[in-house]
Amino acid sequence: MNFFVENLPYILAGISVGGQYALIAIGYTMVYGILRLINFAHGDMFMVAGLVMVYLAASLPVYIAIPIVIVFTVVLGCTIEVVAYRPLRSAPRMSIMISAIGVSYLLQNTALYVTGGLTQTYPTIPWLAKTVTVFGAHTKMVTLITPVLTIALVIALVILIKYTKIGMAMRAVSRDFETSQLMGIDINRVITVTFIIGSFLAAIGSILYFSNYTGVMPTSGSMPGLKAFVAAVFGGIGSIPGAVIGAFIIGICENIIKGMELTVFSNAFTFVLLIIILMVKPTGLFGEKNIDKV
Amino acid sequence: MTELTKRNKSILSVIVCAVFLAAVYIGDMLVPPTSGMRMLFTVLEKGSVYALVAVSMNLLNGFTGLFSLGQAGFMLIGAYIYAIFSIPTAMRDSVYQYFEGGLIKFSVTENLGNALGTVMGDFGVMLGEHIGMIFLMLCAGILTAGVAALIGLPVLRLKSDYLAIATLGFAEILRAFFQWKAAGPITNSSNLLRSYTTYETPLFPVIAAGLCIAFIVLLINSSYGRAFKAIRDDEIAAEAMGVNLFKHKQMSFIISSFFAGLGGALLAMFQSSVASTPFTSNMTYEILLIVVIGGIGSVTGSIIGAYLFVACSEWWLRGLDSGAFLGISAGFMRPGFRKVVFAVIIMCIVLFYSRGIMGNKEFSWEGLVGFFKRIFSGKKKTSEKNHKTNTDKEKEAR
Amino acid sequence: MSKENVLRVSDITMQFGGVVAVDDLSLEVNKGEIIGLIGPNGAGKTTAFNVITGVYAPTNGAVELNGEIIVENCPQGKMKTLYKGKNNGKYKDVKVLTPDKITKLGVARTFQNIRLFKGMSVFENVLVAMHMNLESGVFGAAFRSGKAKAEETAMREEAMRLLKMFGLEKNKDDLATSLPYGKQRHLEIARALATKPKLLLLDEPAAGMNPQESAELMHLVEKIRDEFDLSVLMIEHHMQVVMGICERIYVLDYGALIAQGNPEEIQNNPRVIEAYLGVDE
Amino acid sequence: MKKKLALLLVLVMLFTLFAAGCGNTDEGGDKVVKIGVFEPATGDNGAGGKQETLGVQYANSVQPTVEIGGETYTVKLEIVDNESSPEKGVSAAQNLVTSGVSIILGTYGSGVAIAAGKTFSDAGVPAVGITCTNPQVTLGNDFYYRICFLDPFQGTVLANYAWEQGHTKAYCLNKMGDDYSAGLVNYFSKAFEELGGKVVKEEFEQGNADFAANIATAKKNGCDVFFAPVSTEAAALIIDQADAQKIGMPLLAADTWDSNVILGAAKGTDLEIVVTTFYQEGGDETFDKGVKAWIEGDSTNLANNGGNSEIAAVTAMGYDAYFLALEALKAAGSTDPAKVQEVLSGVTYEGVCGKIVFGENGDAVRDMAVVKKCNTTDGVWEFVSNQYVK
Repeated sequence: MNFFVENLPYILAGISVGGQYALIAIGYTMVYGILRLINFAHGDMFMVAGLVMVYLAASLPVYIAIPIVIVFTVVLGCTIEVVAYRPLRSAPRMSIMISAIGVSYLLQNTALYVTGGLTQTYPTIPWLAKTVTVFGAHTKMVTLITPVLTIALVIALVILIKYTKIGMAMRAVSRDFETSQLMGIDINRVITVTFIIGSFLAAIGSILYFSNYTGVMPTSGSMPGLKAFVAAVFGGIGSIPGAVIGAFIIGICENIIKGMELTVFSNAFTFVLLIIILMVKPTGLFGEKNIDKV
Repeated sequence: MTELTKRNKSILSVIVCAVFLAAVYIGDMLVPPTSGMRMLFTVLEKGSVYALVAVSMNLLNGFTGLFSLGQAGFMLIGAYIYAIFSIPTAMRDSVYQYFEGGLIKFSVTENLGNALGTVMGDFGVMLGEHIGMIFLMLCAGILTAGVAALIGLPVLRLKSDYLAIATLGFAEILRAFFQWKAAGPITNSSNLLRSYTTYETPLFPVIAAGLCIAFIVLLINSSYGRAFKAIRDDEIAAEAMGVNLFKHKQMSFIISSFFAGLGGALLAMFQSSVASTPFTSNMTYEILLIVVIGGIGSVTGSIIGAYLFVACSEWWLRGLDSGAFLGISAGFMRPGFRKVVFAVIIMCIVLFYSRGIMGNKEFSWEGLVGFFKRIFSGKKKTSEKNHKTNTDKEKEAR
Repeated sequence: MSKENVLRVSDITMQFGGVVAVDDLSLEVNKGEIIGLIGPNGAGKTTAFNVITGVYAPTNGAVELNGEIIVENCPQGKMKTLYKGKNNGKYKDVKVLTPDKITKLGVARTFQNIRLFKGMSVFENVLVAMHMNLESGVFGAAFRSGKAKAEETAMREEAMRLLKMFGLEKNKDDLATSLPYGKQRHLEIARALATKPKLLLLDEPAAGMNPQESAELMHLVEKIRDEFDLSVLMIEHHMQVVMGICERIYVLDYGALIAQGNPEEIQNNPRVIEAYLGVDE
Repeated sequence: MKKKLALLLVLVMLFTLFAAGCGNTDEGGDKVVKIGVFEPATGDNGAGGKQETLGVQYANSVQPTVEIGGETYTVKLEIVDNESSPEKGVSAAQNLVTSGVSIILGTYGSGVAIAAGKTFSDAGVPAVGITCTNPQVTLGNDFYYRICFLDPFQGTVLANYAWEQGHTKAYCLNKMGDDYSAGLVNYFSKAFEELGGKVVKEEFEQGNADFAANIATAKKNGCDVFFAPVSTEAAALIIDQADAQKIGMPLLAADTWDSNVILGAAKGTDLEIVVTTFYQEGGDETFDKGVKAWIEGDSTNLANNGGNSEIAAVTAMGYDAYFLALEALKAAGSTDPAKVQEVLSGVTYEGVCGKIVFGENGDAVRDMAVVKKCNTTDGVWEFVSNQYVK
């Protein structure tokens, strides 16, 4: 029992951070599934959502600030798509990836300028930040909420993709970009919807993540972003349940490693995992095999 | 219309290079260390280092089509190898203050300097140190290349975007390793390395980077360079034409890393102290942006891009941070504004001018002449820029 | 069998998931022959090429080049249960050479949807194909050692000879993709020949050409065969071309071989007519 | 068209930049002496660097002129941002040196100070470290002086304090790649173990935000004091997690934690936070009042100080450093950096943080550190004791 109580905090932290990675990872996996683009700016959008929340909450009550943050993030996500990715749709893959890195660079530097390089303390969302006791281990409420909320959102998303018309269009586009265009699917609309969903989830993820780890700085988004991407690859890029499971696995493993007092290698572990999975099963846990046409 | 013959062109290039180097040497002697013009030399030194690293990245990204983001990690290895083996023995206890002077108890540059010093006096010390420096730079490159070869084995089999993430990941792992406490007796873990031998004249990095870049140019123009470009253009066709994909990718990766490591060693000399913290993915992104600004697939472009980037970010744009720029002063100009402006410029280049400064073309005397002709026949406002790029171009070893 | 055999494809089956793209295909090419491989769209012709050149590993079957096995495979992993083809168990070994090794052994190809090196000049496109025979190492090549220089000069001369033969010498320094379509096809063939092949695989070389150009192409192919002393296997839709120069023809439909023989036999084969008419409808 | 427009834009920008690079004309009629302020405004140490700069700026507003060799000079501050990065720091330092400064103050964060040291000594411009506590800053560099105490001293003071409070097992946390926290942890654990205590050490990676595991580990190992002399960025996160997990042991840290960020994060929690530092509010009435009014009077200053007017010790140190620099200029009787360098080792100054006398290696002789504790209900620092090393 004692052993359990001692180690429970790691597991709790792992599940919670895993859920937050999952919400970011979905954005990566969906965009990658459709555009074959690693949206390097996605992690930074997550950071911007956190910053906007900081500034809004300074003058508005939290329950008003939250919806505004979500709307803002969604608008930002779509703007990035329209401004930085859409013009390069027919350009080589590398150009669009460079554009993504450029956007990430811009967002980080703008955040640096706005915050003046100071860490901003995330506002306390009363209910989420409350400390609770689980089997003798103390933690924040958000730790318990995250996995539940994540799974609920994912189920909703899967239903959306399976049973709605736009969901069908998304699946079609991710299967074959050109053909679905010929079939009369409005590609741009599908991509916009993808970015809306991705940004929406990133905003939610950002609220949960920063409620737990309350400092927002310009680089806050890059590491969670990278890890979420690894999670997406791990689960099989393009697969939403895959991304979620991958994210939970990474979150939990990372914290177990920290619990074993190997903190030094908790980030390294993520990348080692990435390389191993790419070697052994490049399509990830649930990914489908793609064959290049010759 | 005076047509330049090939012979005349190479004579011209040699003269321009010699004049340029002489100018740097004399300038370095004449300009006092606190003069405003001194920044020119700082930019020249750092720009040369970045030019070399950018060209090495371009070899990989622009000429072989491998989107690798591990450059900062490789520079880190090079910088550390160089620094670790050139700290004088007397300084080791103070540098490795938490690790009882570290594991390595000798200094290559110092030992060589002393050895030759006993034979040839002061000149021998200097000669020995320089031989040591060059030897260590090569070691830095070779060891980096060795690490790259190991990393390349799994990573180079991946597709483009996975390759990018995997190399980025490896760079992070490398950094974590260098900061690891257990590696402290060698790497000094979290503490920086300092007091090692560095160059004394700005000519050193310029010449070193110049020679390395010249080698890369020669390589690109050889049959191997063509094979690299073939892989970039169409992997399947390249393979069908008998180009061994893995072998050539590995080759390009190793060569690129060799020069990244060597560039790291040069950067260590420029900085005169090395810490592992700045070698993050952000550094890789900056180098990538230099390549993009210059033009993916153009060596000249990368060189020009490097000097412009360093000059802008470290010198010209500083005014934007301090609140006074070109006589304009405004409240919104506070620390960080420079970087925003910079990022916006870069996004403009990426979106509207994606070919960069040079596209995939290289410098040629005809091109330069044509460029001037166009300038004098019409546009006038570019003359300043023109002047600048001209001096940069002169560096290009043909 | 008086003629020397160059290529022997035995019982090749290529299955993607549940789809059988090539079904138990066997064919032979002898020295000096020009062989046609025809069939309606989607019949698996290009897939067969990809198997022969090592781009895809077949699910089952083997390929021999000059009596030496270059590709052999049998169903593995999930394919063991999914496999729908024939001759399961006949092949035991697993040997799939990479495309570059197969090219080195003397198989060169062109592509249906032209795959020239976009960023390189016409001349360079041809030079790349000679790279594999380069003996000098990286350093030799970069530092222009005597040997490397000699090799480079020889390569350049050879490339020029090929370009002249295809009437491309004037476009030598143009960007490959700036050439007109027909010339791009010619360049692809020139590039393939630069690898010094014993067997040339042409994937729809006459696609998009008018009858006159096609006729010229036919002569060119024959000329190449004689001059370079090689065998040709070609996929072609222009019946005029195929019937005009091919000594034997293989017909594929839905991945399977439905007929083989000389042009007259094929022209009169009811199954072939059926297969083609079915498509025309 | 769009392309041409963008090209034009870029060209115009480059042109103006070039003009900016060359046309550095700010020679006024008055005699001007320049003091360089080499501080981070961005990056990991941005918060501290800004507060330190505030001290210098405030001092400059109090005393904008100086008498050198019988003439009155206006003091102009040349402030550059070294981005908390040893790599960018070198060229930032070069910028400063080439702008014609007579003496340089800074920087917060020893790593950057060490990196820039060579640039300063090559140029022959003396520098005065304000709060860079790593011994290596001044070691072997005749041009670098410093007015604060050193890490070995601070680490030992903290270890003594912890031991005196009856703690026997310490959890030490430092950031990888950060020489400051690594150094302090090293000295602290050495001293603490010599006293008979036990130490558990862990590190975390740059950019890490998740300290839940570290706190759990500290609890699991039965530690009774949590020593984390890290930057304020990480500190705020640690405090938050410590509160959420009910850490149940005091948090101990060094001068970096003496910041508004910590006060803000700790307010409303029931944590015990103890730090050592250079100055405690109330040490000098006039200075306190003046600097508070000055900070409150300007929104930029207020923002740079973290949103309120609590005085950070580094601000007081910056203030002292400025006046020390003026003393040095007076003593030199010239604006020539070489002259300033000659006299600097002999300059003394009685500042708000105590008397500054340079001793060995150009380090100020200091034998006392202020220990203060965070009052978490009001969010202010409370003086605990002056701690000396025996």
